[in-house]
Amino acid sequence: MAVTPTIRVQADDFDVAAEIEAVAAGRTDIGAVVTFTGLCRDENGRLSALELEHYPGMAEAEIGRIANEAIARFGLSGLTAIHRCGKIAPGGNIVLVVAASSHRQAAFDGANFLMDYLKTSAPFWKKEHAASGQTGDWVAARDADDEARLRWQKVGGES
Amino acid sequence: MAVTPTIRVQADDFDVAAEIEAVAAGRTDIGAVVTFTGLCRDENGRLSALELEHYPGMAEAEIGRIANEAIARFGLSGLTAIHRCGKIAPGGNIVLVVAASSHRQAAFDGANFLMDYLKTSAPFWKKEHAASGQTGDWVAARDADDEARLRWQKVGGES
Amino acid sequence: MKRKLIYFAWVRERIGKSEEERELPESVVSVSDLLAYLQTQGDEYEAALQHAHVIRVALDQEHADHREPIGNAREIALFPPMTGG
Amino acid sequence: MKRKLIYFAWVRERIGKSEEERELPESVVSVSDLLAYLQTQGDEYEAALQHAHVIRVALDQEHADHREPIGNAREIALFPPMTGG
Repeated sequence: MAVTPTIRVQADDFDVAAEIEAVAAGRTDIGAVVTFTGLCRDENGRLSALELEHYPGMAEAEIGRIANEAIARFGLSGLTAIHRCGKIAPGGNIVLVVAASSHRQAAFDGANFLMDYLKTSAPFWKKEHAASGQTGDWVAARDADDEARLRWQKVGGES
Repeated sequence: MAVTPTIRVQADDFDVAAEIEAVAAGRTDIGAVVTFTGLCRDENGRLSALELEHYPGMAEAEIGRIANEAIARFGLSGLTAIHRCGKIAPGGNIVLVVAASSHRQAAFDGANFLMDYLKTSAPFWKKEHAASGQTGDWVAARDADDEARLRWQKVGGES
Repeated sequence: MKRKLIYFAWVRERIGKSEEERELPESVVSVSDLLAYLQTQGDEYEAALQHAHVIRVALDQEHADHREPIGNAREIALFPPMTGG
Repeated sequence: MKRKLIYFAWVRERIGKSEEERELPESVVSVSDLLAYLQTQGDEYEAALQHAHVIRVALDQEHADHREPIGNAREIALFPPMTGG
């Protein structure tokens, strides 16, 4: 049976328990559910918020492409990715991934893979708002994120 | 500040959202929370339940040892591990790990490491109850679980 | 053929608009050509696109390498490296 | 010195009890010695411990290798490889 990922970009917060439930409820073939929640940090008090800009349409499409690749590659039973947009205060949720599989390593790898690709190829941009009230800089892309993504090519021999 | 893991062995179910909240609420230094939930599968209808036996006292102590090693090794900001005992029906929760860190890979690795060690060294044993009503066999330990554990020694050069 | 150009993040801020419609000259074949052409369209474009190699481009909502032809793409987006997640 | 022996899972089922108190002979020094000794204590012990190499042992709630001395451990647990998680 084809597994269809659930992809959403929304300003509203998400409910991790409800999203796990949506993936796993009523099923008896799922042995492992891994969730990843990315949260806004205040960078030692420096920030009052992060503002997330995205490319509507392409953001959902791109996450969907990555999600389908993760489902196929790791044999996932269910996969959900939710990315918030707009202004998010420190401690607030930014992104959620829920990956379900019959076995635990597939669930871990599926969630990890999705996050690595999402960070480097889903069209979202973070702008910092300083605690001083000033609008700060756009967050710079990190080489470490590109390297994290590359490891999936080394391991599996595929893109 | 020393991070103290939360460790529980209980017959009652757990609430993933509440456990994430307990680790992350009120903090602005956590950038990533990874949860792992292990669930009871029915093995294509073969099973009506799994029964979890454990060694009270040592179970908590052993998970605590593994948890403290994970906190130190990956620099975790918070770590919770809950393992259920008693009879669990297909679809039911067995184990929960919540790992929080400032960065995502540490949270992923912390949860993954804890699960690999928990599976091979925390004193729990699963007995199968067949759908036919008969009590089945004790689940056999898998070589793959030992191998999964060994990879942490190769990567980090430590036990 | 009119193209819809869309800008995001600091590319949008520097150019000073989030989107526009443009007819592109025939000499603009590849994504690289497009970036070079736009840099000639005013100070704001030059400021936004001066480090062309860091600019990411999507053709009809799919990532495109700078060497790719823009072909019949109707929606062309320009933006900095992504920082979501 | 009396020791508390505790059994789990199929070791417990085969021996037919979950725990007992025992005085061990002085010849029992290591974990291996203990396993060999217990195998002589009746058919049920022999059935439980015949594949001694798979049996895991904890001394006062800490995993112990078969070569380790049992020392002054007061609580000695015998069980199959673990299958939690």
